Amino acid sequence: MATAEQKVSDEMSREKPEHVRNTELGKPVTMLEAIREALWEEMERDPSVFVIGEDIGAYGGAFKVTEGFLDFFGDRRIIDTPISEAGFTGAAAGAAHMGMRPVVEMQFMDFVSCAYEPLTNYIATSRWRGSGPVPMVVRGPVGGGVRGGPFHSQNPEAAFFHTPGLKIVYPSTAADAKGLMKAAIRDDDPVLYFEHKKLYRAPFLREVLEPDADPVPLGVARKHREGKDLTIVTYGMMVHESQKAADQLHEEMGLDVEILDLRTLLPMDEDAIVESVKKTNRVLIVHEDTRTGGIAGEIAMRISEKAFEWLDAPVLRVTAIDTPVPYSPPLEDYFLPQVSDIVTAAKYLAKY
Amino acid sequence: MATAEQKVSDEMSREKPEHVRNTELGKPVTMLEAIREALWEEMERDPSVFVIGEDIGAYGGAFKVTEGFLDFFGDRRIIDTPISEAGFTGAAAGAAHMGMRPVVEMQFMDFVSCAYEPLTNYIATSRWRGSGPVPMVVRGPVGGGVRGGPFHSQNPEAAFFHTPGLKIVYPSTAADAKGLMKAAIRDDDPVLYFEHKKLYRAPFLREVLEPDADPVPLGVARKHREGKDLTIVTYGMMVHESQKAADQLHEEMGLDVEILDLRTLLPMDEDAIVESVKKTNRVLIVHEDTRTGGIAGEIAMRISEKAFEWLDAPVLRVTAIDTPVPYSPPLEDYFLPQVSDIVTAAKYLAKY
Amino acid sequence: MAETIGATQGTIPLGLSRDQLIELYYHLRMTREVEQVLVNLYRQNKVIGGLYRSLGQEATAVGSAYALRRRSDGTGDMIAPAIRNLGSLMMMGATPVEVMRQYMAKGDSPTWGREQNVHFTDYDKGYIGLISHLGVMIEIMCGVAMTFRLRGEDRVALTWIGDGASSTGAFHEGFNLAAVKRAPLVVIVENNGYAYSTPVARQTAAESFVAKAAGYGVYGDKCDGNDVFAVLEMTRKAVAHARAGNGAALLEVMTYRRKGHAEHDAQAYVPAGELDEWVARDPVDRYVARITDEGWVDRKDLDEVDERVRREVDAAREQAEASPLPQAEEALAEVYGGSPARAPWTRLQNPDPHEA
Amino acid sequence: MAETIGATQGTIPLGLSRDQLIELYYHLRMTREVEQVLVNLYRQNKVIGGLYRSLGQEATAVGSAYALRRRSDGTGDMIAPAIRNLGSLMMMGATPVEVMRQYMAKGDSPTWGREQNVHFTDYDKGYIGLISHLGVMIEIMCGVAMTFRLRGEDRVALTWIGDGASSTGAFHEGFNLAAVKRAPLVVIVENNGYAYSTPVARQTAAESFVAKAAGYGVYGDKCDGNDVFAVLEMTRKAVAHARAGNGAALLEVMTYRRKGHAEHDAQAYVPAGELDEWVARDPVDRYVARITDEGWVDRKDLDEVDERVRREVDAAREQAEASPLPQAEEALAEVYGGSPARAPWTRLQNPDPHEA
Ligand SMILES: Cc1ncc(C[n+]2csc(CCOP(=O)(O)OP(=O)(O)O)c2C)c(N)n1
Ligand SMILES: Cc1ncc(C[n+]2csc(CCOP(=O)(O)OP(=O)(O)O)c2C)c(N)n1
Ligand SMILES: [Mg+2]
Ligand SMILES: [Mg+2]
Repeated sequence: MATAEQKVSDEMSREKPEHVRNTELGKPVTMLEAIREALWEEMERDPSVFVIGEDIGAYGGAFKVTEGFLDFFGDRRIIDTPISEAGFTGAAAGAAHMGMRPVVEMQFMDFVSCAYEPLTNYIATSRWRGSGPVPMVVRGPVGGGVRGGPFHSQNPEAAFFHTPGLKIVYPSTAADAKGLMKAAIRDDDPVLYFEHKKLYRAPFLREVLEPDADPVPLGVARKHREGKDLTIVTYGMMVHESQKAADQLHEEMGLDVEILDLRTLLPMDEDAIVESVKKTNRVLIVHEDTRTGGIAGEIAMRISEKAFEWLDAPVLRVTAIDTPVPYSPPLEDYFLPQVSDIVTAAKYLAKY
Repeated sequence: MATAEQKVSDEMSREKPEHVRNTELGKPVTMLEAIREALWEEMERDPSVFVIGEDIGAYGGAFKVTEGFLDFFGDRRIIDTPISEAGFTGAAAGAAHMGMRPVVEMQFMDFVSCAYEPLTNYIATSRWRGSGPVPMVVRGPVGGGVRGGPFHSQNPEAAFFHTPGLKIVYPSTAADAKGLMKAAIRDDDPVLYFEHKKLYRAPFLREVLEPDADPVPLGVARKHREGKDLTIVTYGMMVHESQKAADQLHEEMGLDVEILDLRTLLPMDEDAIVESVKKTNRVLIVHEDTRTGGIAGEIAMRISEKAFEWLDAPVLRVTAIDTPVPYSPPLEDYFLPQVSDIVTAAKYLAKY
Repeated sequence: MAETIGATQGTIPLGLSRDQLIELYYHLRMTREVEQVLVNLYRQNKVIGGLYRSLGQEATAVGSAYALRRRSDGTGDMIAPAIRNLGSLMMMGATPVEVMRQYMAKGDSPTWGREQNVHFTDYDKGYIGLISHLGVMIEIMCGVAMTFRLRGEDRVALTWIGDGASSTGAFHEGFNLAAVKRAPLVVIVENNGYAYSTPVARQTAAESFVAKAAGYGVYGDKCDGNDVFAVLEMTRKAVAHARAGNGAALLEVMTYRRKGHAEHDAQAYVPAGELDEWVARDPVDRYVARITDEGWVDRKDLDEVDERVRREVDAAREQAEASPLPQAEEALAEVYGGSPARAPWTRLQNPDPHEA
Repeated sequence: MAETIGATQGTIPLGLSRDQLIELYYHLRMTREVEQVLVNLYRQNKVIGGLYRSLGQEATAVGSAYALRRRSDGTGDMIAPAIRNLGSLMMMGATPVEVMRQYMAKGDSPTWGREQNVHFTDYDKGYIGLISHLGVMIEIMCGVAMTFRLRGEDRVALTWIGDGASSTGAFHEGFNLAAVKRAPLVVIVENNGYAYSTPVARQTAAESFVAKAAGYGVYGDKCDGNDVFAVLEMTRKAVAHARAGNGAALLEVMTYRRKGHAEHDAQAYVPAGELDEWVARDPVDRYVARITDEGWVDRKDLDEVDERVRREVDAAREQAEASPLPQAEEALAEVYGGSPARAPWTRLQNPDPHEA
């Protein structure tokens, strides 16, 4: 068998396909394309990176993120699996022990629940137990609004947010998606990386990226909108819904909303949150996930611990309602937090 | 084969063993005995109740909760299983569909992580999906302080707290353990029932119970200690640590601490919390679980939403540190929240 | 009354009557027609989300369910259909209009628009709706079957699992439990060549799925899944075995998924020629050829069935299309018994977080 | 140099030398002695938590690991021991003092007191510590073996699974993946009669565990787990098979758990007489009888080993007992790379929640 080194040089002799060269060519990319480019570039850079999951080879993955990868990187680095999320997630950890940097694709992140046991028990604790770091990424599509029903629409961050040892990334822009994916792959800790399927190909997210942009460091929030009157702490799809709300609030009442995009949920950038709260004195947390037990709680708790004195109003939240994600459009639209909810909550806080 | 009805009458002809007759005889019971009595009495009362799990038959379960049950109820109602937590949890749901009321024993609740997928996806959503209610209880030992190491000491409430459709019970006294178990078994929704292994046989919890006590309703907190200066919201083992802290605080500085024992974590008795906060204006949340993403966050969030105006101080929390549960005594003691931590936090709040 | 023909060469196999042959044909044809209507609705963007086909697998779906004791009062056998078992579901009594309403996310669908496609339940008729997570229904149906055994009822639970889903831990845990408890659970592995894009050779190294039966210590059998008679016979034997108290069974049918994983799948991964081979083995054509060639049923009897199916399907389509979508507030449906979900405080007449 | 005796009747089997026989004996004896010391420490309340014995299973642990390529530089084969594989762990190079420190939760144990018993790792020596959740190590070792194959290294991964743990979904998912990827993974099912109190007949309906091999499409074999030679031979063949690139293997050993699940277990569920039967088949006694009866090794050579083992074990015990417990603040150990856990704000010099 060829060694990893030989294989890499074989690959390099082949032509890089057009659809992963957008940034090289100065063309704008969608979030999906940004993720694809990040994976490709990391695989080129580091022969220990490989991708494993269901239907990622010839089919290129359910959302085509790894389209074209099999031909270029071969089936030792683009590994199709049986339907066994726990099996291949655990196997990825074993490979990581041996010096590899696996990227695990969940066909839908809803199915990461099948790998809950190895992730929270084995993988998250490995370093601490003295079995060494487990550099691996578990990535896949999350989120609702696409009529996917209760099992193809989940936001599973809260399930893992409670586990010391895991990191959770949830980007909202193409640039962040690329930079955070690179950072996640290079990170020595296991990272769950959530990709909102409604943002994958959203035209408004298309942007031209810097060809040699640095990875975006994990654990650092991004100020999506600068403001002084009210802070919205959010992430993922809701960054953009908050942006719409902020524009409307500005227009309607001149309110100057600051939007903090957490980007990394765990570890959480509490310094950025606290700093913004100290400036605006009013906080609204917005997440697409359901209400009870969602991560808004932790954010509110930390604000209480670290910035209570600066609060001029209660910390409030806008979230989905406490049910599974319904399938039918009127139900799902009711279920999901809407721009109007954000506007209403912000107005309440502004007037408080 | 005998029908369920026949079987019940067969059983009634046999003698009920001594060790489940403590309450009948007016003798005090430990929390473990209270749980055992509740199971026994519910099995006697309702032929659709059965227990399923590992080593619960001849062995009587790892903690002997079902000791003596096999002989009396037979192996159709005390069902030993292969090691397959997902398998028998899912099977219990199937049985519940057919009109049964299964009680699933996890040998240690740490292993409920293996059943995360069926619990959060299938079982929690069944009623909502139109597949009918799933009356079942998943019970087992939780908690640290017994040198059990990272995989026999977990408090897994936060993992399930986020799932609409599940209920979570976590008693702290023998009377509640019995009454809540009865309510959990009779409830039509799936209930996770956590039993702190350090409280199982704790002598100070021994109490004489009312023979015909009603079930303790789910979703209703209990005032463990009445006070006016500060509210501690807590549950499980930490109720008793908080009690010690409260006694010390009273002695040292005359502080009058109110302790609210949640008993049911989901649904949470927010009315009781809010009412207490409105009285004391200061809240400390204490849980044995780790910090980030623990359920303190949700409690703080709800207080912010519903009682912010009444707060004279930030909502604070005392919890375990953010690591797996360490095995060695000095490490575990450092890891766990201690009475002194509660005292320190309460003093801080009192002086705020 | 149905006339049953004696057991001489050329007679109808399995003791079936002419009426039963027509009944089977009705179900095969109905499955195909309902799917054809769904394809049309899908192309008109009236289906919400994905459309999953069972084209080429109808004999498996229909033949296996036909082996069951079907009742409408909750005392018969129970199934949990997989995604390619539309025919089984309708065999048990689900109606075309229910299926169409499900696919169109209508408010009067069996799940009130909350869930999709064949994910719906009727305990009286004897079916439990699956969830998407593959494998879990084996665990659920294990519990159903265990209950039958524990209560001394001579009912049987039947479910199907894809070649792909057989790789899940849920399959293993659920089936092993059923095996060791001698529960009356019959599981049919639908070996249809693919799991999404993944061919069977990348799903298992085993020569067959029925080779797993010995590893679980259960009854095993395998047959041509495109032959209604073979599927019916194999399933009947296994069901009888289970019903008699002899425990679980693992069956395998060899069939083929002629359409992609779902309607959007272009099947680029399928080798050239493979589809044609399986078109030639079409289970409905084969069945029709057999029963007409043998002279058991006249072509015109089948034409009548076709006519009837078309009428029923058209009526169902009309009804389903006329059905309303659910009202938005129905999203607050009960997750817990007796208590609806809470409405967002931001949507109250007087928005107030104290009501959150 | 070791003298190897030719392949005539009465000669040492498997091409083993006299020195190798003594080496095997050393490991059998060492396993037993270390456990005996642990029992004493347990009775003195110096063991923290449970004590898990492998009494009667030493031949399985020692014989199987002896089939591996053992290195101390991270280039050899890899194992993940199960709870009854103390002998395998020490065969790979773990030392008695490390094991004792683990059991006594000492600060200088391989896990610094964070984890228990045989739950510890040394990649250079070639072992990965298990976690309690049964089955997951099959997934992990599958990934280890896949990596060997993907990188073209001729290394092998070996792990064991209890009769009980074979029922987990993790076993199924991990092993099927290894099988289909032809990863060099050898899994030995330790059929020792019980899983905690549950007898094998309530764990599976299958006649044997090796019957599962065909269901996964892999090499299978079975042997007497109390016969060192049989275990070694069977494992060697499977390891050679895997090393040659022919894929995974599922082996079964028939052995018996002579002690309870853990030291606290009174084994009331064990039928009368069963234990005695297995005492008569003690693997160490059998091995000693064989090698001395055949005249391959003198009793006095073994006495020397006994002496050496006792010395080493005593020294280890002394060292381990003298080891300190960890410092409380070491609880703040790194869960993430580069950052220790945060200390509770209530324990700061000046308690302040802003520092929480
Ligand atoms: C646990 C889980 N993982 C992944 C998926 C996504 N998925 C849905 S269907 C499917 C393929 C199923 O193949 P198979 O079991 O062979 O059934 P078929 O579609 O061929 O009938 C996959 C991967 C899922 N639903 N559940
Ligand atoms: C997933 C899981 N469930 C339950 C347990 C509790 N448990 C620990 S060991 C054991 C029995 C194991 O039996 P077996 O696999 O046969 O191994 P043996 O102890 O006989 O070597 C059980 C049930 C566990 N560790 N993990
Ligand atoms: Mg298939
Ligand atoms: Mg065993």
